[in-house]
Amino acid sequence: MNIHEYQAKEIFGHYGIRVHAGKVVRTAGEAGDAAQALGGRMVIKAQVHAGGRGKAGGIKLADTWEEAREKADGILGLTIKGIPVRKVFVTPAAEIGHEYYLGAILDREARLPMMMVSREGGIDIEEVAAKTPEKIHKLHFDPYHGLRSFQARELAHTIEPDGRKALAIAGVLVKLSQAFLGVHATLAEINPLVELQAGGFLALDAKINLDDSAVAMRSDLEALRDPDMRDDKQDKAREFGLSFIPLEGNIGCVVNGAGLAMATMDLVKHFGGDPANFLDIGGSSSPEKVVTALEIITADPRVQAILFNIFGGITRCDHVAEGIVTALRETKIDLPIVVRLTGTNAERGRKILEESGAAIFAATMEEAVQEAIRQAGLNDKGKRT
Amino acid sequence: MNIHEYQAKEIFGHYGIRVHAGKVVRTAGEAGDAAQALGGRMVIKAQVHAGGRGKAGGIKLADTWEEAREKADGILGLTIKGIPVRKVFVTPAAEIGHEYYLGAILDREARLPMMMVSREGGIDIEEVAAKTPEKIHKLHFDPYHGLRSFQARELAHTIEPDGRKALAIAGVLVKLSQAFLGVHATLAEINPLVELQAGGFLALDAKINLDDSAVAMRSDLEALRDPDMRDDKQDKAREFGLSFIPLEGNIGCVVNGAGLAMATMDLVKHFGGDPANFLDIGGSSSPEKVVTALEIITADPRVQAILFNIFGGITRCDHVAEGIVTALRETKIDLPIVVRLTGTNAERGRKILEESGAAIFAATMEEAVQEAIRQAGLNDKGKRT
Amino acid sequence: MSILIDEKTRVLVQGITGRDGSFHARGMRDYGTQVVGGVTPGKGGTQVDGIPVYNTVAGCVKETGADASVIYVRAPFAPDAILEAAHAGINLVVAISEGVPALEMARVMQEVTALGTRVIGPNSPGLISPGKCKIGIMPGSIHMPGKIGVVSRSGTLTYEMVWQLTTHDLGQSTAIGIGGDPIIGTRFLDVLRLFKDDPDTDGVVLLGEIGGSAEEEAAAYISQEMHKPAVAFIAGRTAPPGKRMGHAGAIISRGQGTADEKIRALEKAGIPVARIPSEVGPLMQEALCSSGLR
Amino acid sequence: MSILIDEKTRVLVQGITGRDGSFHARGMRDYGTQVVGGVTPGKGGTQVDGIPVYNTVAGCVKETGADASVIYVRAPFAPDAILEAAHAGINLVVAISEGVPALEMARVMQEVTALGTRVIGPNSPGLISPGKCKIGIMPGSIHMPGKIGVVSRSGTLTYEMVWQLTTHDLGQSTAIGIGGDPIIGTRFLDVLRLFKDDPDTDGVVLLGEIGGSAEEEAAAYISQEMHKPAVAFIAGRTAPPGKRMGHAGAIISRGQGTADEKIRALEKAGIPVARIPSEVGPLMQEALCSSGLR
Repeated sequence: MNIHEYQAKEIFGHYGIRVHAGKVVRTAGEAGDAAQALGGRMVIKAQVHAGGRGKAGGIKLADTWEEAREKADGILGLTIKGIPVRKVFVTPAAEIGHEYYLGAILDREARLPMMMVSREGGIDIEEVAAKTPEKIHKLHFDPYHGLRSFQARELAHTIEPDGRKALAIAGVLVKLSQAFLGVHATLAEINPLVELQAGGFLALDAKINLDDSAVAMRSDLEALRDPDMRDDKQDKAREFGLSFIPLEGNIGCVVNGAGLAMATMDLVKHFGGDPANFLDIGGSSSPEKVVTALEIITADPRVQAILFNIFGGITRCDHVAEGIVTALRETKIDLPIVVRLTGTNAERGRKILEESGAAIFAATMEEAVQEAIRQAGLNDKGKRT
Repeated sequence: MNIHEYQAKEIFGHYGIRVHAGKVVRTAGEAGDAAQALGGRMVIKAQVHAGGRGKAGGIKLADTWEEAREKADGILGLTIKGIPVRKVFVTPAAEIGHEYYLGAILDREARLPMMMVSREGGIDIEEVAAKTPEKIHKLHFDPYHGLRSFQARELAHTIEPDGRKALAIAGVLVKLSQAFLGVHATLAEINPLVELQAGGFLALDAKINLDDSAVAMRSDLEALRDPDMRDDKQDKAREFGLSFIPLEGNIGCVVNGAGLAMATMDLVKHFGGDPANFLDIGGSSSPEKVVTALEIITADPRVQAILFNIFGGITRCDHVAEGIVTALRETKIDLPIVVRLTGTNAERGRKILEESGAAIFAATMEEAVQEAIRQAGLNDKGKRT
Repeated sequence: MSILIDEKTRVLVQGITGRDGSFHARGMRDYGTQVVGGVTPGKGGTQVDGIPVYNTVAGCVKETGADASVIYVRAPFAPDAILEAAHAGINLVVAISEGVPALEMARVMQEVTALGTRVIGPNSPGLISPGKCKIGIMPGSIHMPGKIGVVSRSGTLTYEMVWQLTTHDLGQSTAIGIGGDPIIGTRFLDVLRLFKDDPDTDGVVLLGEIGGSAEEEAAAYISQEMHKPAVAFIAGRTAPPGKRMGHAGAIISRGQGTADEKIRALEKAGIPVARIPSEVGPLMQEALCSSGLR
Repeated sequence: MSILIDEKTRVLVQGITGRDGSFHARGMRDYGTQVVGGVTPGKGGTQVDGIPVYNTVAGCVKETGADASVIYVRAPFAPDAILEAAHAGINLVVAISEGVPALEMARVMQEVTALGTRVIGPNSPGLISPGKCKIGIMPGSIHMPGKIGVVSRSGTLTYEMVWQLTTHDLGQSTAIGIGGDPIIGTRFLDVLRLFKDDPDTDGVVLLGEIGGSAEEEAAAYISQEMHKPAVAFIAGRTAPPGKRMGHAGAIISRGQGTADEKIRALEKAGIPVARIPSEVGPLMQEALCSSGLR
């Protein structure tokens, strides 16, 4: 789960990392008030779950509170990578020296948390990693204790020769590792960490991604979810144990299993079609899950055909068929439905669907995908004429 | 550091272990009020850092609040193992079933925390350990994570055959281990854990000892120190980096090093004398430390002679001598002072003392002890005549 | 032959009295697996369809001689269940549970590794040595005994591929779903090492997906050390970056872990990568032929 | 010969720029110890009396080839300092620091043991192989090279005993203060094993005190396995129960860890126990004579 910069800064602050005070506001007027209250030169930053905010015009400097209000007004009108900006963070601008990169991730291969540092902060760290990987220094740390102080010092010395400065950076690294563990982050990043001209080190920007599995178990983490960033469909899907991600295409996909769902999307693309979504109905699927899945998918007006790809294992094909029939009875769905059922109770499922006359059958995954693409095309043409 | 039952129960409550509500009060009137507010049958328990409170009459039942007031009055007049009772804990009496023992300690040999359980709770666990050690079951646990749930279940099953009850006890064990780690305990004990007749398990008595080294680093633990239990001399000693424990005898001892100080005490006893204290002036001893040590020792009217046993290493004998001379100048000390100085700057130290004419010298530890005993006897006799 | 499990494997089921646990305990037994006992704390002494239930894994192992365990408990209790099995001396722990926090698994794996226990999963469909033993939730009927090893990060996609192998008359030595989580007990590389040393595994099908770099490492291992024919398929070529595609581990993070990278690495290592699922069977047949194994 | 340290030992000093660190760095060097470097984070590049100071132990080891470390940092920083030394490949870490929480030491020891580093202390006066190398805070002048091993939980009491041995013409192979804390890196048993295997240690003086049961275990080891003459002294026969006698580990807890128990165990194992300190020298001479070593 992504959280906002201001939330990440609150967490870092709680763990003793220095961050600038600031205020999250929803209107230009509030932004002006906040700037007046904080005083001095301000930065106005869009709070959206998207990278590249700066390039998109989502981060602006303001010398006066009037200017802050004006700049906030502009940013609050933006849409960054498809997401409308609903909140801005108003925070003092700092006179800063060198910019460093500090970040903690979970290293899958070593199965340990890992701290990464670079003297090249403030810029896109992926670029540094790609072009000059030797400028990034990495160290695994203990998943209970966090980064030991001595490890932090060793790491800090790789990016800062000055003994006193390195000690200060090491202190931030220890706290960053503890914040990372404390909130079950998959990523906790300070980019840049800056040395203030007045002395001391400060996290100028902050980014934390949380482990969804941990969020599901901890109400304090769940509380960080931004209602503005919520998607009703995704919420509904989550509630019913479905995994749903909207895409841009016209073929609604219902699949059991994440790997098979991805492979189905890929196959749609392979044959020239365009999937409208990723949707995994999971293992033990009940008819209700299928009804919900169809509700979510048919809510998207772009969808021209629906593709079921079910390999029954724990998932019972008759349950899926019942779900389709129920959904058709309860709501009017006038879209072609292509169904591929294999495995547990496939025959029974097919019989249920045949009786309702609702579905076009396909024997294999590939036939099903090709048929769905054909149906979507026909349907679309039919509508246009 | 020892803390009171009511403090231990607060800590256990914080970690999710069920304890009865209760109130700590200092007067019989307050005890009556507390009993009235809590309602029902009460237990009144002396809050002193001493075992065997029950046998000493420090724990009483009261059926009414008037009786609670009366019983509290009696207990507040007691002195248990030399400690006057200044506080009582008023807490509801429970209808209870079986009593279990649960306790966590730090196992020196394994260098790991260890959980101990017994079905024989409510009684002196040392007795169980001495007579029927097979009735105590032990398991080490991880110093970061605490007892794992599965370990707690395995341990609970050794003392409770019923599956559901064992699960409940296991839950308490996990929390006990976490409390133990969280407050840096050297001992955290529930004796007894009782099954309430109404259902559920409750810590009827609670005992926690804290690691002094951790207390010195954590203000939240230091705040648990009971001012009533404070000893001005010990506080003063601690402040100056001295380690001081008062005893009953008449020979004041000043030694550098804990082992040597113990050996000196033993030697005093061996030769028929009686040490007035244990006092270790520590490694890098300044004259001020010696002055403080003399102040503390001479405050005890029982002291008839003072014995210095100094093996100079880091401790410089001239510093010790200067301290003695300064103390004699600043305060009137009319007690014989027997001094044994060996090691670093011993010669210089002796010269300083010789000039002041204040001390009786001895060449070895044994001579010094024997001379101190002789001087104490002479002095005592001199005073009496 | 097969890897990890066979007809002698004695399986215990952790969480056997739960809905999934009891259902799959029966399913495994019906397939022919020796399901010797189950564990549900507090329910020791009862039975599930004749399978005895114990309070602790240690107790179950002592009574039944179980040497493998499969875990169906809910995610919050899975780390403890894995450690309980490992500390009770179980050699192979298969964790079906989905939704275990990755950091908890990192902590568990530190301890488990020191104990020398092998963990499969979490978020794994399990593993099967067709005709001998099935531990997990896969439909047994689609499998066929044979000489192809299958290793996959997925569940149903594995079934799809196994079914295809079976229809192409390519039986399986062992098929393993290693699990869709970022931190898992047994990685591609670990399984490939076992397949390498299994004389009755002639070729390997590797089913990867977006996220992480396990496929890249597998590619290097296959070309440098395994020396057996291998065919791969990677799911998620069209997955958008930054989104978690169902599996906790299936996420393209900051442009890393894309399907294209993985496919490039595999092809560079000389491993044929199927573009569509139906190519896997033919590619495997071809690979076996050119190795003289068919 | 000697155990653990000799004239070839290359020592680095952690916390060298502090009051104690700098004082004892000089003291050790004056005794003849090879003090090759020091570490104080943030002060790398400076010097203490010609001894180069580094920011990290790893940096110091790389430049100086140090293989032993002595730690003078304050207690809150000692666990980290021990781990830093262990991770930098130091074989022997001597922790002088007093007041380290026991639980922190338990955590540190888990990690250090896995790394194969030996820790002496904390709350140790250090160790000395007379005439060869001194690491710690003891006065070197009271020692004399010879064939008696000394192992002690105390500081100044050790000096008292060593001085007595020296005046009885009983030189020491190595004298070690293992530290007065409840959780320490090297226990009596560990040191006795080393003395057993040291051909130039003829007899051992063991100086115990109240608290714990290390002396009891040492007694069993000496009688069953060591087969070298040993003499013991136990401090705290008159210590009141429940009070911490200066050392964090010197406490009689619930009637356990008394001096009498320890003395009984030692005597039962056939080890003479001196009642007063001045008996140690004569008892050792006697023990050596009856073993034909004098």
